[in-house]
Amino acid sequence: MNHSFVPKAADMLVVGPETIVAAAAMLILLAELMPARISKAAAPWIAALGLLASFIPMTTTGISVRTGFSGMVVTDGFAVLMKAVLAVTGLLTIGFSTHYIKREDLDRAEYYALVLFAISGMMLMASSANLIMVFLSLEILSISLYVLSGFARTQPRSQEASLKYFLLGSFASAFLLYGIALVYGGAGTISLAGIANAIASEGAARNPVLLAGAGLIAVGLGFKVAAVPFQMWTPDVYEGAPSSVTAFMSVGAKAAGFAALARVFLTAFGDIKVDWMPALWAVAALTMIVGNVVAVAQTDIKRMLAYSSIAHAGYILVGLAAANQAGVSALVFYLAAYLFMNLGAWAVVILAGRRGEAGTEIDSYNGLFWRNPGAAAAMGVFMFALAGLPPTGGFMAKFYVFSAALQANMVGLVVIGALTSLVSVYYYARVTVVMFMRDPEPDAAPISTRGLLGVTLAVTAAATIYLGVLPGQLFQLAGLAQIARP
Amino acid sequence: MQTLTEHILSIVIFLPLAAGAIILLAPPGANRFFKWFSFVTGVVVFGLSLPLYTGFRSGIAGPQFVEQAPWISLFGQQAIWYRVGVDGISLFLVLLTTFLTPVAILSSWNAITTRQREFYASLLILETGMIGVFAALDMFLFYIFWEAMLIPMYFLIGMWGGPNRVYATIKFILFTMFGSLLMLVAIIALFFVHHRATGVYTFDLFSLYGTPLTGRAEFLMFGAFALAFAIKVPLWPLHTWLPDAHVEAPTAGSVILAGVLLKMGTYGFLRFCLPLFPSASAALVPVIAALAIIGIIYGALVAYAQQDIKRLVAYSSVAHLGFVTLGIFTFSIEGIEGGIVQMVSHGLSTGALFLIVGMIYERRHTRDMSQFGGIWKAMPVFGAFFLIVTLASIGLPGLSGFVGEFLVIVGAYKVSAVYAALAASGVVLAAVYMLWLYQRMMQGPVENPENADLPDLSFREIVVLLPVVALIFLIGVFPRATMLRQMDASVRQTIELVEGRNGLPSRVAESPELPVGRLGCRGTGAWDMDVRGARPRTWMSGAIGFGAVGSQAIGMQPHPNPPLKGEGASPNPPVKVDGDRLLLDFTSASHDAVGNVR
Amino acid sequence: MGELIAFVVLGAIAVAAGIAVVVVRNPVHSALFLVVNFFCLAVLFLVLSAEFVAALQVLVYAGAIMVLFLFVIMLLNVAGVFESQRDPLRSQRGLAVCLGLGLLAEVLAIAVSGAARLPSGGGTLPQDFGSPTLVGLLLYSQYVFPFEAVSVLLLIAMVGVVVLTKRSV
Amino acid sequence: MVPTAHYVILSALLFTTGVVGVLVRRNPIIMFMSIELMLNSANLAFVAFARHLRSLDGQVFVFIVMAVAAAEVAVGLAIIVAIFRTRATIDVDELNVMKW
Repeated sequence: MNHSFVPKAADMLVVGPETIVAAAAMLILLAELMPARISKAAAPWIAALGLLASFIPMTTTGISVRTGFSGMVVTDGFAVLMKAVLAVTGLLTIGFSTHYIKREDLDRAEYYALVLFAISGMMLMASSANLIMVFLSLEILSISLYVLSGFARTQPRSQEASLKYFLLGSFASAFLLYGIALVYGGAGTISLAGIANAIASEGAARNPVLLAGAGLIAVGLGFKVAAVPFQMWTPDVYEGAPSSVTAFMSVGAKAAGFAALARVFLTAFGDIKVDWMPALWAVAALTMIVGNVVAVAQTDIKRMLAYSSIAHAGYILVGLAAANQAGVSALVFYLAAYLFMNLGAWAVVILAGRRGEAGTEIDSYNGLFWRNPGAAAAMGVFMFALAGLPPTGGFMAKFYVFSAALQANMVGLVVIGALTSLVSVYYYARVTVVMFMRDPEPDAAPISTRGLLGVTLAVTAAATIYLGVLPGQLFQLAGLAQIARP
Repeated sequence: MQTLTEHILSIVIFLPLAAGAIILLAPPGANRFFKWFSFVTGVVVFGLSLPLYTGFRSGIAGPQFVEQAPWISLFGQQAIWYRVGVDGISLFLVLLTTFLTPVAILSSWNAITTRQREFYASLLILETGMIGVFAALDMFLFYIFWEAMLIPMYFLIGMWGGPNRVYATIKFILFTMFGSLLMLVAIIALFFVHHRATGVYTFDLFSLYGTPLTGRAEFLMFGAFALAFAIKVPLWPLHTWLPDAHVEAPTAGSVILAGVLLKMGTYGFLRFCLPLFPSASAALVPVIAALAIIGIIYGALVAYAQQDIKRLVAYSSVAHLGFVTLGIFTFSIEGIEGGIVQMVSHGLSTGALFLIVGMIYERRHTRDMSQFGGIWKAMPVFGAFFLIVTLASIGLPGLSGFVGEFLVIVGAYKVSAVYAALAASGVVLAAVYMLWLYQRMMQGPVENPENADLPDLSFREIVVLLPVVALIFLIGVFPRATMLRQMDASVRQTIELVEGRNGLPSRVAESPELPVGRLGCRGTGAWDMDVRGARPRTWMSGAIGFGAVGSQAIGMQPHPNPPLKGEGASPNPPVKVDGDRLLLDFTSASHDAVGNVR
Repeated sequence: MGELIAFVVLGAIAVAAGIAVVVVRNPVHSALFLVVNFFCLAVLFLVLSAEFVAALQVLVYAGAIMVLFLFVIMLLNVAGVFESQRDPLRSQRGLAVCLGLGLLAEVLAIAVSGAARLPSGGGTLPQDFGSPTLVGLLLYSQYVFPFEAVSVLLLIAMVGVVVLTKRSV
Repeated sequence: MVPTAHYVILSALLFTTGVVGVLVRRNPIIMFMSIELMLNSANLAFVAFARHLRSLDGQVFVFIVMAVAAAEVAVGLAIIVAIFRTRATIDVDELNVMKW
C-alpha cells in the first residue's frame, strides 16, 4: 500500500480533458442556483468553454505516453486524438442543440450537463488502461445517454427509445461485466497491461476462460457501437430519441466504443489476434451488409441515418479487423471524418424538422433546394460524403480504412466494403434526388437557416470538403494515434 | 507570365472550377451573367489549352507540361502527389474537353430555363473533373477526378433532364460506381504490391507500370480496372445505362456524355489496363475484342430499330466506341492511333449530332423520327450541317470519322482478318441507319404541317456548330499533321510496355523518387531487354520480379526488400549479358503467369 | 466439508430462486425471489472470505436496490402492470431458451476445461482476506480513481432521475 | 474447499438464467431484474476468482459494480415511472409507437 491517497498533478494530467469536461458539467448544475433565465442562457456557453478548455491538457500531454492513478488510466497518441474527436463532437452538438431544444421545449440546463458528462465518460473510455475503467466509463456515458434519449419525457417515442436503450444497454453491460470476470479469472488481473503480460508469459493465451471472456467483452462493446448482430436497438432508439441526442450518440458513443474495443483488443488481447481477427472480419462484413441493405428500405430519414450509422460502424470495424497500426490510424481518421459528415446531416435533419419531431419522412425533403438552397447543398455534401464519393472526407476515410485492410491482406473484406458502398450510394442519392429533383409541396414554406445552427452546418460542410481535398494533415495526425503497448 | 506558362495545365484544370464556384456564390437570378460568364470561361480555358497543343513536342513519349507537388503523405512516405501532364494520348482528349465545353454551354443558351446558376456551375465543375481525369499522372489523383466528376453529371441529368431523369441518373451513377469501386480496391492493392516489391509507397502511374504481379493477382486487378472502364465505354453488355442517360440528359449533358465521358473508358484501357497488366490484357484480347465487335454490330442494329432520334444516336455511340476498344486491343500502332482519332472524331461528330437533335427538339419538342420529314425545305442550313455530321459519323473519307475507322480496321486486320471483316460490316451498318435517319428527317415531302415553316438556325446555333464541323474537316484532311504525329511516340511506348520489350518508359522529369521502370518480364519464354540508360536504382527496383538475376547480371547488390515468393523470384533463369542487352531465358523456369511473348 | 454443504444448498436455492424470478408472472413475486437469490449469494460471499462484499450485498442490493424495485412495482401495480396474456413472440421464446441453453453449455464447457488451467495466487489465504480494512485500503489507494469516478456516476444518475421524473421544469 | 470451478459453474447457471429472462420476458421490470441477476452472477465469479487468485481486485470490482447497479436501477426505474405516467402500460410489446 505505497500509493498516496492524494492524486498528484501528473495523475490528473492524464485524465485532464475528462476532468475539465465533468467539472464544466457540474458548473452548469451549480449555475442553476441562479435565476432560470440566466442559467439556461449560460449553460451552452459554459459547456462550450469547458470543451475548448479540455484541449489544453491534450496539447500539454501531446502524444507522449503517460499513465496515472496506479496504471488505471493512460494517455497516448490514440487517447488524445480520440478525446479531440469527442471534444469536437461535443462542440458541434452544442451548435445544433440550442435551436433544437428550444423548438422542442426541452430547454433545460441539465441537457448540456448530461452531454458533458457523457463526453467525459467517452473520453475516459479512450484512456482506460484497466477493465474496471472500461466498465465504469461505459456506464458513465451510457447512463447519461439513457437519460438524454428520454429527455423529451412527455413524448412517448422518446420514452420508449429511452427504455429500449436502457434495457438493451444494461443487458450489454452485463455481458461486458461477465466477460471481464472471466478474463479476470483467466489472466489473474484486470489491468490491460497485466492481461497482455499474462498472455505473453503464461499459458493463459489458450485458456478458454480467457477467450470466452474476450468474446463477451466484444459482445458488450459491440452493442455500444451497434455492430451486427447487436444492432437491433439502433433504429428504434435513433428514431425515438430527440434528434440532437441521436446525432450526438451516433458519433460519440460509437467513437467511445471503438476506442475501448481498439485499446482492449490491441493491447490486452494483441497477442491472440489470430483468434479474434476472423470473428471481427465476419462481424465487420455482416455489419456493412445489414446496415446498408436495410437502409435502402427506410422511408424515415432518422431511421435511414440509423442504419447508415450501423453501416459506418462496419467500415470502422474493417479498420479494427486489420489489427495493424494503419487500421488504428484509419479508425481515428474515419471517426474524425464521420463526425463532420454525420453531425452535419443530423443538423440538416434538425433544421428541416418541425416541432414535435415532425417532418422526418424522406418525402418531406421534397424540393428542399427551393426552400433552403444552402441547407440542401450542405445535405448534398453530407450525403455524398457518407456514400464515400470524392472529394469529401468520407471518401478519404474509406480509402484509409480499405488501405489498412489491404495492408493486412483482407481483400475479401474490402471487396465487400466496396460493394456495400455501392448499395449506400443508392439510398444516399435518393435523398439528393428528393431535395434537388422534385418540387416542394405546395404548402411548404421556405426554411431560414438560424444562427448557431447555420454556423454548425457551414463548419461541418466545410470540414467535410476540406478533409476530402487536403486530408494530409489529419492523415499525419492519425498516424500518430498509436496505442501504447504495455 | 512565367507562372502562367509553368502552370498552364493546372490553370486549365482548375479555372473552370474556380469560375463554377464564383457562379455558385453569385446571387440567383443573374441569368445573363451566368451564361456569359461561363461561356467566356469556357472559351478562355480552350484558349489556354491551345498552348498545350502548339507547345507540344512530338517525338517525346512521356508526359509533357508536367506539374507536381506533394499532396498527401501516407504511411510515413510522400505517397500521393498532385501530378499532372499530357502526353500524345491524353493531349487530344484534354483539347476535346476544353473544346466541347464552351460548345455545350452555348448550346444551352435558350434550352435551360430553370436554375441556370446551378446548371452552368455544374458544367464548369464537370469540365475540371474531365480534364483532371485525362491529365492525372497519379493513380490516386486520377481516381479522385474520375469519381468526383460523377457528381456534376449526376445533377446535370437529374435536374435538367427529361421526364424519366431520376431513373436515368441513378442508373448512371450506380453503374459507373459499381465498376469504379472495385477499381479503387485494385488500385490500393496495386499500391501495396508495389510497396512489397520496392519498399516505396507511391501512386505514381509510371512507377506502378513496373509492378511485378503474379498471374492471379494480375487477372483480378485487370478485371477490376477493365470492368470500370468497360462500363464507362460502354462495352456490350454493360451499355444499358447509356441510352437512358442520353435520352434523359439535356443537350449539353448528352454532348459532354458522348463527347468526353465515354472516352474515359477507352482512355482508361489504354492508359491503365494495357501497361499495368500487359499479360492479362494480351491473354484477354479475344474476349474484349469479341465484346467490342458485338457492340459494333449490336449498337448498329439496335440504332436502326429506334424511333427516338436521341436513342438512335446513343446506340450509335455504343458501336463507335466498340471500334475504339477494338483498335486499342490490337496492340498495333495503327489500331491504337486509329482508336484515339476515333475517340476525338466521335466526340466531335456525335457531340454535333446531339446538338442537332437538341436544336430540332427545341423547335418541335419531339424526338420521334416519324414526326419529321422534308425539313430540308424549311431549314437548309441546318440540313447542310446535319449532312456533314452524318457523313462524318459514317466515316466518309475526308472527314474525321474515316481516319479512325480505317486505321482501326487496318490494325484489326493485323491481328485477325475476322475481326477486321466484322468491324467493317459495322461501318456498312452505320451508313445504313444514319442515312436512313437523314433521309426520313430531311428529305421527302413535308407531311406534317408543323414542319413546314420551322425557323432555320440562328446565328448562335451556327456559331455552335461551325467550329465542330471545321474540326471534323481538318482532322479528316490532315490527320497526320493534326493528330497522328503528336501521338506516335506515346503510342509506341505504350505498345512497348504491353509487349514487355523495353522496360524503360520516360520518366517524369526531376523526380528521383520515381524508381521504377517497367521490365515486364512475366511468363515463359526467352526475353531480351534493353538496359541502356537505366539508372542503377531504377534497374534494381524494376527488376524485382527476378531481383537476384538482375543483380548477378549487372553486378549489383540485391534489393533491400526482396520480392515475395510466387512473384517470380524463385527460379533463376539463365542470364546472358550482351552489351546493352540482357537476355533472360525463362523457357525452362516454371512461371505462373500467362505471358504474351513475342 | 462445511463449505461444500453450504455451496450445494445455497447454490441450489440461488438457482431455483433465479429461475423463479424469470418464470413467475407477478413482478412482486419476482422481486422477492430475487431478494432470496441475493441473500444466498451474500452467504456464499462470506464463505468465499469476502465479508465486506457480503455485507454490502445485503445492505445495498437486498436492502436498497430491491426496496426500490418493490416500491416501483407497488407504485405502478395499481393500474395492473402485469404482462399481457397474449404472447406475440412465442417463437422468440423458444429461440431464447435454446440460445440460453447454448450459452450455458458453452460457458460450462469452458469453465470445466479451463478451470484446471486458471492462474492461481498460491499460498494460504490470509486471515483478514476480504476484510473491510483491506478492501477499504485498496479502494482508497490503488482504486481511488475508479472510486471517484463512481461518485460522478452517482451524480449523473441523480440528475437523470430528477430530469426524467420531476413533473414541471 | 470447494473448487473455484464449481463457483464459476454456479455463476454461469445464474448468468444464463438472467439472459433467458431478458430474452423471454416482456415486462421491463422483470427484464430489468433479470439483468440484475446477470450482474450478480458476475459478482459471484469475481469473488470466487478473487479467492482463487488471492487478490482483492475482484472484491473491489464487486464494490464498484454495486454502486453502478444502484445508479442503473435509479435511472431505469425513473424511466419506467416516467412512461407509466403518460400511459397505463409498460408491457414492452404494448409500446406500439415504434417497432421493437
